[in-house]
Amino acid sequence: MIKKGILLLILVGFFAVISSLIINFTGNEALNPMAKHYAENGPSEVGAANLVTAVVVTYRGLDTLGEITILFIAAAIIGFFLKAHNADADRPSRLRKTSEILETASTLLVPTIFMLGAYIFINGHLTPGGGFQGGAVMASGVMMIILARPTSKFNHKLLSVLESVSGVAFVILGVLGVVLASGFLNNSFLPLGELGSILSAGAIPIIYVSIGIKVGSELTGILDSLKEHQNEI
Amino acid sequence: MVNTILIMAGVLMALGILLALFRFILGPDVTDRAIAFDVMTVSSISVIALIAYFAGRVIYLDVALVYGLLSFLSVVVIGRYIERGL
Amino acid sequence: MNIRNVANLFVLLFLIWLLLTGTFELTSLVLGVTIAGLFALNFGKNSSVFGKFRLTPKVFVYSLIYLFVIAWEIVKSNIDVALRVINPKLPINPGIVKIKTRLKSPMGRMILANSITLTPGTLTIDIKDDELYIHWIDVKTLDAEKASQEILGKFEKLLEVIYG
Amino acid sequence: MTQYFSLEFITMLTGFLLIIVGIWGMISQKNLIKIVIGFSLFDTGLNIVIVSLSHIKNSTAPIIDKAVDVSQAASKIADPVPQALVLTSIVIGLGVTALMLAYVLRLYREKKSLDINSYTDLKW
Amino acid sequence: MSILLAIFLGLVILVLAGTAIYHKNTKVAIIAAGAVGLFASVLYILLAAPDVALTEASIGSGLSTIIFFYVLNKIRQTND
Amino acid sequence: MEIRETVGAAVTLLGSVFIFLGGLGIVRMPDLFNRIQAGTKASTLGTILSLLGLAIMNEAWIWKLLVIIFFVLITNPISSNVISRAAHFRGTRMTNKTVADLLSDKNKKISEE
Repeated sequence: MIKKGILLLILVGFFAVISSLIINFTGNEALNPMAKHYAENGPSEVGAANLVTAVVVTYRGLDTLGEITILFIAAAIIGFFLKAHNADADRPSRLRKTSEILETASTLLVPTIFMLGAYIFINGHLTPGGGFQGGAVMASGVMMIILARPTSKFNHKLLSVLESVSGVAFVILGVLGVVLASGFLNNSFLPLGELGSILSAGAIPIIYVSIGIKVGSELTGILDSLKEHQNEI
Repeated sequence: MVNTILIMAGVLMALGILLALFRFILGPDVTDRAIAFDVMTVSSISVIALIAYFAGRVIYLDVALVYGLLSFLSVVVIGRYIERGL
Repeated sequence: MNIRNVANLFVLLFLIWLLLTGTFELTSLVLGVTIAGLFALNFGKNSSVFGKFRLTPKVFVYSLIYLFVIAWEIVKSNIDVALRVINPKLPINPGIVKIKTRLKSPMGRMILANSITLTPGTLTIDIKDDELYIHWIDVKTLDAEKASQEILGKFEKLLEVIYG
Repeated sequence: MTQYFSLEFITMLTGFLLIIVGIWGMISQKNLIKIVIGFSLFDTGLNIVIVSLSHIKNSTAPIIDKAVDVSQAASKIADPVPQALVLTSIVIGLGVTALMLAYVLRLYREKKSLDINSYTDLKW
Repeated sequence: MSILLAIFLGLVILVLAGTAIYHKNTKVAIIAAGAVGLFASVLYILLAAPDVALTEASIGSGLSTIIFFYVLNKIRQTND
Repeated sequence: MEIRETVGAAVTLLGSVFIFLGGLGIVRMPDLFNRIQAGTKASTLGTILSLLGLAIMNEAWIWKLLVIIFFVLITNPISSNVISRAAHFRGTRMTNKTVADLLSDKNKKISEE
């Protein structure tokens, strides 16, 4: 009880410290200079209609590379932690069969989910979305497969090949930006095209597709390591 | 006129979500709560569409698209966990 | 490798792509054809779920009729259930009954089960061989034949034509 | 008083309260999975705070299409930089949550207990 | 109007967060945490951030729930 | 022009009424299966109607709204089916008004044999 009281006191103190921040916050009236620069010059420099994509892929592309690396390390550690225990997990267990409705529905829904993921990838520079969201949607499609057929096995080789190829492609595209244009991950070595059409924004769609495949395969890897490997009755 | 009707519709949707939240807190079992969650997601799709209308941006509908296709996965996971099929 | 299966899946996926992008720009169309073809080949080659569906004029007309029938059923029974909910006495008489279906193809059975679930008042709980177990909010009969006639009389004939 | 009745302030307050709830859950709960849930709430609250900082009064999404023209973009759109940060932060949050859950599973297999009080190996 | 909606969503989020922390049943707590993500996504749209909302929707709709339930499932299976 | 917008708004209002009734149904009904009947179905119809109303109001949005309606139509029954199957398997208590439960009779017969 005393312990909880002390904890509550700490929290109240924390809130008191940040409360002055909240009380004085009145909302922004105009963009700050850096955002203004992105808003005014982004469409002509990068050619992407979606300015968030422009920031993620080109202006702050190096951050994105770092974040993908963090995700990769997290997936690798999860695999390392849980793989060692799987050897003695193949004792027989009762697993209830999926109903026929879910199984038939999955054959209809899985291609649809993947199609939506592909749409989100490819239109990342025009509409909301892009590699991270599309990757998550594709991982959800894989999840649908393993929910409908719990015994289905992953193609691990394909997964790791996809992961490394897309990662290497991302870095190569960044280096191509250094060689052919002015800087790392500069997308203007391909023609920028007309703003708002699907073949615009230079290399952004290609870079985002590689990010998407990378994120999708990493999330799938996390799901796979957490999945229980069992036999159906 | 049109805006007034749509605001009334929004209020009714919010009330529906509130009732589902009531069942979520009350619900005696996990499955009841999963159903309440399902009702909340489906209702929030139309809330998102209303926000998109008031903002006048068609691109906001992409979020409703993802919810419409993926929100049932959460409920399926709960169901499969309960019947020991995960 | 089932050619008709892959082709049906391809048509469906390409239709979704067209509706999502909403343009007829040439590059967008080419991209859509490529992606839809890739996914249709990948997911369609090992299953035969879509194979039964063939797009003849008769099937098209029947599909339209089916859409109207189910829309009307949904609205009608929704109002029915809504009246039950508003009524202070809550006049429900629920139970789980068994009905039989003649449909064989998995897709037709799934659409049948989903139609039953979408109409309020009836809810498919399980499906075993040719028996469907239905939760019915107002049980009128326990006999399998009569219940089948009552619940899926309209759907089944149309679906038999569409999905064989 | 009227300055508090704005969208940004309300969402920021929601985010901060969610952070407080998350921290409270992390330090007061005994169950390991509840602690991870507290962490994920904390994560969501932090994201809400950052996004509420990006909102300008009466602004719309930073995407240029028929509704927003290039020439008037700078006066109408919200700040894209915090949104880009939060975008990646959500995906990373999922990875970190999965990592913490993997630790929980590993700990459970060591001691068969989800109670934080039974892990006293390093307690002084 | 949008302010009222924001207040409503904020209250719902806080109630769900309280449920997630204080409910005895772990499964319920997980579902409540998923619902927090759902309403946070609606809040992001209100704040004119559709990209963030899309990310939260695609992550929160299935993936974040399933990893919790996989771990619960493994814990249950260790006990059997 | 004005008439079409008013009609669309009216359809949206009708949809929101159904969403509200779904919320009411899920609170009032006595057991899980009846809650599914009254709750998810009504809110599905409500969502479809409100999206249709918005599609009537501006014709440029109609394609995307149709895709959302299609997705909701195929995914929502599946989640209801899975959760009700799981609840029945687990033996969720049904209300006293229940007339018959043929599925549990059959399951019992199988386990006796």
